[in-house]
Amino acid sequence: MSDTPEQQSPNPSDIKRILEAALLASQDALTAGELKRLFEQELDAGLIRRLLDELREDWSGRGVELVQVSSGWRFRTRTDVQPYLDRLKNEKPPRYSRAVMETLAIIAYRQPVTRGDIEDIRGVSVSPGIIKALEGRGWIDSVGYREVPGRPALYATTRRFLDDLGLRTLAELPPLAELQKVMDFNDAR
Amino acid sequence: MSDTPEQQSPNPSDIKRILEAALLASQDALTAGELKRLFEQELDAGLIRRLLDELREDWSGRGVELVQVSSGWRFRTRTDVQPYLDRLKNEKPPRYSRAVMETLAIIAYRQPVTRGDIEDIRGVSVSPGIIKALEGRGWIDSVGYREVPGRPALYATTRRFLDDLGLRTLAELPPLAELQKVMDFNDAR
Amino acid sequence: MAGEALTLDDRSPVRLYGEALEKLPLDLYIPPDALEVFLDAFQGPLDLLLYLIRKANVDILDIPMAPLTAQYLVYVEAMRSTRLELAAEYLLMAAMLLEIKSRMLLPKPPRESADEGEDPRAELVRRLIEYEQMKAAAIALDALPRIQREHEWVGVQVAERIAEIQPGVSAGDLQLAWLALLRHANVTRHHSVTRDALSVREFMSGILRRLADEGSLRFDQLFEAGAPAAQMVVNFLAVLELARENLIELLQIEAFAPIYVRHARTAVAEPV
Repeated sequence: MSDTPEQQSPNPSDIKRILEAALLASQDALTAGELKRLFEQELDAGLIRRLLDELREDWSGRGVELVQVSSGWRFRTRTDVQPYLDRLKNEKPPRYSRAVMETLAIIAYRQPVTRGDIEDIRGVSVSPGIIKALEGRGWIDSVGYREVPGRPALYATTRRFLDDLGLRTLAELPPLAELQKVMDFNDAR
Repeated sequence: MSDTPEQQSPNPSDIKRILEAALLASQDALTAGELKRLFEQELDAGLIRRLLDELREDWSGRGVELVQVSSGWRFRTRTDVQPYLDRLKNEKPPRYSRAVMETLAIIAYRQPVTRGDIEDIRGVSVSPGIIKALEGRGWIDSVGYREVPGRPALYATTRRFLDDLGLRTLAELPPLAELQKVMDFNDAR
Repeated sequence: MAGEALTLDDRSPVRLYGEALEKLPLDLYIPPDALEVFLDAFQGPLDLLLYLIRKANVDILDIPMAPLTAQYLVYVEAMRSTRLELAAEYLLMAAMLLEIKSRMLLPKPPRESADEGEDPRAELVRRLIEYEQMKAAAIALDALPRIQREHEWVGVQVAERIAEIQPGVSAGDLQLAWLALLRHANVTRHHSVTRDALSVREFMSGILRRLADEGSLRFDQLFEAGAPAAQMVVNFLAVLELARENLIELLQIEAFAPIYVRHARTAVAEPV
């Protein structure tokens, strides 16, 4: 109806330029729906997808890459520039203990699980600090309660967990070692 | 001393790639000193400066630009992509006060009108701030003066007002006859 | 269970229940000075058991219970002597190991029911395998490139807005505003405005705007050639209304001469 500049039909190179700027500026990953919402016009989802693939290609070889993670599309720096960026950091990223990582693995692969389930598998009690550390990182949250006495909380991994590990779905987690492999693994050590 | 890859003397194109990634990933502007600190080797400040200028050139025409601000260098979006990014915002825009809306309605339906006319209809005085806000928005302007003592300015709505409301002509404003019905209906309740 | 505390001395480095432990099979023997280091490294009894099984190089599906239990108890006693609070789960496991060991020593009943037929170690093996699987998964997870360790998210600044977000207004909002006006001031009688009148008002504003820019115009210049008749009429009504409200002045020097339209202001400022 009105005729402000952005309402004229943008051409693919304009669209790509805007997609790129939005993805570079966003604090979070942007979903396909959000990327469509940037434009007044109803754009074809296939076109946007094609331009995202082009962008990904455009950025190959640069210090930054366009990735598709669980909650959408996002730019991140490549692994090989991290040593440089680390020099500007005042604090090191947290290193998680084996206890934390094992708890995380059990939640990731067996979710939803209660603290009791985790303790059964690990054979030791799980300190509240471990659960808090993982919740604090935004990697797990409580998704409900098991209807047994005490109504223990059920934990599951979050989208952010997948995002932070560069995964789109839980199916992209490293496959669990099969029984025989577990034994081979043991034997190899 | 050690021999990790990044400690080999990087060539200018590697340096540029790292500068770009660091600036894209940083939440804040990076000073020349910080940019030097990315690299193990002591790099020539002139080289970094030259590469930053090259980067700025590389990014011209994109939706994001490299700018030098008082606190250093940073990437930021260009203002022309703002309307697109705004569509993603969930935040509700502020609302005009009743005084502003009524003033605007009177100017829209009764133009051209003086401030005195508006005050007659509203029954209260109209603060200069209201007129200024609407003028600042580009929705009304003064189209002349009424030849009475004091020569008050006559206000009318602008083309931009119609554009912003998605109207082609004032005739597309909701007719007041229907309004009357709405009011009767409301009063009846 | 609560036997003599484990003692560490030169002659007999590790003693269990008063018995020197060098009698243990060599492949299960762990030097005592390594104990303390390992205590910190183990995540729990299952972890310790897996370590011992691995060290002994035995098949997890056919665990020799007697030496494993003995070796396990060495560690448990060492733990009890140093960090009692950790021992509970380890003691529970010790009890389980001893129970499995004793059940394996029992002669098999002549007629095996389904339940009795199960290897007493089965549950332990199942747990050990599941834990081993999760241990491996934890290592694999930890090895995945992770944000803030191997990557950083990109987030460039969004340009400062030239103006802050402006309030949004729709035509409906204007309608509501007018409605509010009607409520607290009975303006309907004086200000009922029809659709047509609004068009007139729009043209009135337009004419005033043009006059403000151009000073004065010939009457015919106010009319766009070839405009629809309805528009011409509305425009003409606007001119008349402007004149009636003394907002413009129509000037004609003599009969049949061109009519000029001026802002009323101009008319006052310029003596004719």
